Amino acid sequence: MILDVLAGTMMTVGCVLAVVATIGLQRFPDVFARMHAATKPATLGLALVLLGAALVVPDPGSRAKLVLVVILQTLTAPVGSHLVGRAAYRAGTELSEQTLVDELRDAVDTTGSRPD
Amino acid sequence: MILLTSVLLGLLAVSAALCLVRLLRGDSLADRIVALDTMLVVVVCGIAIGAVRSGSGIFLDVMVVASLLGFTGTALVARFIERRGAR
Amino acid sequence: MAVVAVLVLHGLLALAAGLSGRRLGRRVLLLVACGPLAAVVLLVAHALGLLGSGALATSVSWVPSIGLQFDLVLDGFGILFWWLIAGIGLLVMVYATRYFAPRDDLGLFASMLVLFAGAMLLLTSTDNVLVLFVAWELTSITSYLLIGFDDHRAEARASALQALLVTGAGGLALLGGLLLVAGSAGTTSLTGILVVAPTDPAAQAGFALVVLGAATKSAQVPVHFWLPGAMSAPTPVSAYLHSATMVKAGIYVLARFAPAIGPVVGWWAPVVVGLGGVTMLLGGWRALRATDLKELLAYGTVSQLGFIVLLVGHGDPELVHAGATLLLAHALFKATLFLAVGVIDHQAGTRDLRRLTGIARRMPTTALALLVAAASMAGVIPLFGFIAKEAALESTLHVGFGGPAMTAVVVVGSVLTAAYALRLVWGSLATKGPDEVDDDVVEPREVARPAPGFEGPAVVLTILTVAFGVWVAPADALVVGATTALVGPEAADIHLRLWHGFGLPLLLSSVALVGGWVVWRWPGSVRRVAVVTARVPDMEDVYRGSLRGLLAWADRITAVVQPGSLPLYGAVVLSTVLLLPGVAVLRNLALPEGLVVAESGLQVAITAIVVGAAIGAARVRRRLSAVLLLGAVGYGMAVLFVVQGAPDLALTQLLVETLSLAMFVLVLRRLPERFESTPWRFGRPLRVVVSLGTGIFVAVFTLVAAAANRQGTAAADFLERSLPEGGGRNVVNVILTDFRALDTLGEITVLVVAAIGIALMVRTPVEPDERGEVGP
Amino acid sequence: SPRRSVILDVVLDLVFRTAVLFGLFLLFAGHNAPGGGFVSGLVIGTALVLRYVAGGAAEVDRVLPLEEHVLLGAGLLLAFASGAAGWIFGGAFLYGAKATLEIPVLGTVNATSALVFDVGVDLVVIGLVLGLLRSLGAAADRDADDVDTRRGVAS
Repeated sequence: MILDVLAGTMMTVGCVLAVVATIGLQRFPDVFARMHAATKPATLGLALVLLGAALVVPDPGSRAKLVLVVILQTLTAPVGSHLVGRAAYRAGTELSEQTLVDELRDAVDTTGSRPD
Repeated sequence: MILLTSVLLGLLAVSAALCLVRLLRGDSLADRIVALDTMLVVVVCGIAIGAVRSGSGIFLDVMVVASLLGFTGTALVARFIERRGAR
Repeated sequence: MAVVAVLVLHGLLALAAGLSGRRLGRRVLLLVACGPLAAVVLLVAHALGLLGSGALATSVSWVPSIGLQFDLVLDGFGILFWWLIAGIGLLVMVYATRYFAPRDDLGLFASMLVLFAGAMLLLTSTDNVLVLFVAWELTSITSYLLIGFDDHRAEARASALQALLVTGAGGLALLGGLLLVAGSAGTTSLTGILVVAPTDPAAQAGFALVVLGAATKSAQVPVHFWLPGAMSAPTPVSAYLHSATMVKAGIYVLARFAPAIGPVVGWWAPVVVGLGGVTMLLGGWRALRATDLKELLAYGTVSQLGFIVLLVGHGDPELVHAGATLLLAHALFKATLFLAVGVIDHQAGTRDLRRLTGIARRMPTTALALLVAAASMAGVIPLFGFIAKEAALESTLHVGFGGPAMTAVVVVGSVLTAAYALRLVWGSLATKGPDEVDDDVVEPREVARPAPGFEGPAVVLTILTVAFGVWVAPADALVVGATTALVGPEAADIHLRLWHGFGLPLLLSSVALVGGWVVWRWPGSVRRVAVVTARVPDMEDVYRGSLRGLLAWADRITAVVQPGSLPLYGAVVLSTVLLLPGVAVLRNLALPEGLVVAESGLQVAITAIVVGAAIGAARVRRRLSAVLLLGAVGYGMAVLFVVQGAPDLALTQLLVETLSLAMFVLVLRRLPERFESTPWRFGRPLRVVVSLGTGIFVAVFTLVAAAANRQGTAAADFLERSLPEGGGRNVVNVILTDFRALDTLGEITVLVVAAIGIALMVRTPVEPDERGEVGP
Repeated sequence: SPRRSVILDVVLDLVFRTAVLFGLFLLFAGHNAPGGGFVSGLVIGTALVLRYVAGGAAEVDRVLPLEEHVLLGAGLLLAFASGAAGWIFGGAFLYGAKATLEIPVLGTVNATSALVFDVGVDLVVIGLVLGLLRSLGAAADRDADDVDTRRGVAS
């Protein structure tokens, strides 16, 4: 019974996180902030939900798959957003005016295809 | 447990809808690929909750593939944006 | 069984010659000569009665389901043709070894020649109408290849194509006719059809098509023009195909049908006889003006073919008898003439009678052969040609209806024949005065004497012409056998005689000869007739004009139908889908009862997202955004499959969606980023209408199709058998790889072909067009 | 080259192997659980796409040096062979046969001839994806590179 309660709470927190993140997706000003919001459910949210499910799911095969996905996702999600961020910056997406400092400006040559 | 999973699935459906809004509105390509990726994450969570709800694990294979594909899709489009520019 | 063996031998020889052509050089022609030789041996054995009765009739079923029986029945008429095909084939092949200078593609020539001989032998021995058509087409194809053998000469290629188009079209007509007739008669066996002799409208149309087909093959007016054109073929081909055998295939078919169909189908006799008569006159007339010896002979052949069609097409036993005799006589003297002219052309280097003089002294044997053959053609006494002409004249006199007209045509035709025979003899052999010859004349001493082997075949044929004239018995037996095979036993008492006594026929023959001499000596006398025939349009120009018109018309249509705009193609395809199946679905709209809209809230949510993404994909300006939205639609579908409980389908959908996303990205790199706006004002609304319509149609169609399934789904059965027989609980995979493995086999073959196709399409080098942009 | 991301390469090594392994799992589990030749081929194909994304055509060639038509041919041949075998032994083309094998490590395994057919399908699908990558990817790259160089853009 304890397991059910624990799993339930974990899954709920995960889903709430997902919803909050997608709301963030709407409100944040530029790509990079939105990406920051988007990766939260991809790693933490997903891990919570899946591990919660793993507690409750009966057969070992399923449990193994759930854990596998958690591991895979925690590995690949950050890389994915890293790639998107890098590409977006190199492609010259404007940062929103609320940005205080852009440390990357001199480090990365965005001459490649910056729209001049 | 059944009630809880139904509520959670509802929540996920809402977040998927929000992702769709970003997908439709997103002015730059990067926004759109992020939205699509998040959608896939929601799908993975949905399948997990579905498995809990139905008690059968046959859909978990689909979940594993979905998570793998999310990453591939993102990497693909990212490579495309870099070359083409995501104005 | 022997007949089949001979035919198969021809096939094997064709293969062997094709392969060994290079090594054997000119001897390859001797190799292929074994085919006709075997046929001759068979015929001699039959003539001497050595063969059992069954030897000449066999039946092998080739494709029983469509009545394609491979039954061969070699009757009297078939035997006559076999003698022609095999005998003259043998001589032509021997002749060809001398005619050709050593060249390495002789193997191909030899294999085509023996393939042709085999096809003709098959054509004249098969009793099945469909096999007859197959042989007919084979002769057209081999004739095309043989005419165009010197393919470096554009003129040879053009006339080969012309021959193929005309005889090919004729072949189509023949096929149509034969199918119609076989359909009405209920059997594909030729003898069966003749016994039933159907006369319903379909059969009548069938017979008309058969006559058209035969007319093209036997070069009857107005489709005769391909034969003079075919003279650009090497002389052995002209001698064999375009005088003795191939052009007689049409006559073979007409002769087979005439006796049974003539009396039953009213228009048959007048049409066929009329066709023959006109061809005879026009052919003879055009021959008078020809300056190239082979062209003269070609028009002569057209005229003689008309004469035979006139005799054979009527169906009256006596006429058929005379026709068969002329068939044999013509083959003998016309082949000799071609061979002789071939020798002259080979030695003197030209066929133009204005440049030839004093040939007779340079090659006496060939000259003699040519003289005798021409005499036989003109119908000079003791030669076989005379007997044929006498028999023809006598039989036309006995014909009741239309007899006198036929006799008149034959006499005038004979006058023309005699005239162009004299023109041929004078043109090719005589020693002419300076005014009668062009300035670039070939001096007699420049003409080398031909090797003995070269003149041999022509001499052999001439000996036959003379021998059959004097000693009629063997020829008579052959012709009587042929006539009885066609008309029936009552024709057995009609016999050939050299001397018919001083009756009307003899008078008419001599009138024809004298008339011929007059026409040749004083051409002025026929000036008025020339004015009439000048107005007859030359069919060759009609043919060229229609070909040019066809090509121009085709270009215009392609320009309209394929302007190169992809959206237009899409619109055309989709609107066709809307019109044809769409209307059909609307007409019998049977929606399933108890239509469940949605089983759970989740489905509604997911469907909403899918629809939203789809609308987004249609509206968005950027190509890749549209692709991403499509990706959302695909993933939504996968989730729907999961909710419906189909894991395999969901897996496949997800994977295919991602891969297509990948392919889109790979391709879109090369394309402009945004969709072009449609220049045409109605472009956008038209697209909306067409796509909306298609969407609705697909939805409705799926519902109707599902409702129309009456026999219940096969699923239950498969589910049950999945574990015990298939050895697996996953019924989808068991079906894919076990129960319906053949379908999967087909599908993966399609995948392989698709992969190869794409690879080829993309890797063919694309030159960037003027904007430097590599085309899509 | 400046365009390769080190992070991606590191993670990729891990993910690629997992994906291929999972693909094979799907293939063998296919008869009783969701999976099968077609899906397994697609999963491994996706893994190849990942490789292409990371390091372009050269990377794909390094990982899978085979020409795509070899894979296609082998797959088709295998499928036909399993069909023909069914014909020779079982009497009908594509006739399925079942066998219960005792494999030391894995214990009792009941294998079916359909598995051979499935492997054939798998190879064909992988070949197709490889072919697409090679033609749409590599060939287009070459065109793109020479077009870019002609227009003076440092790609």
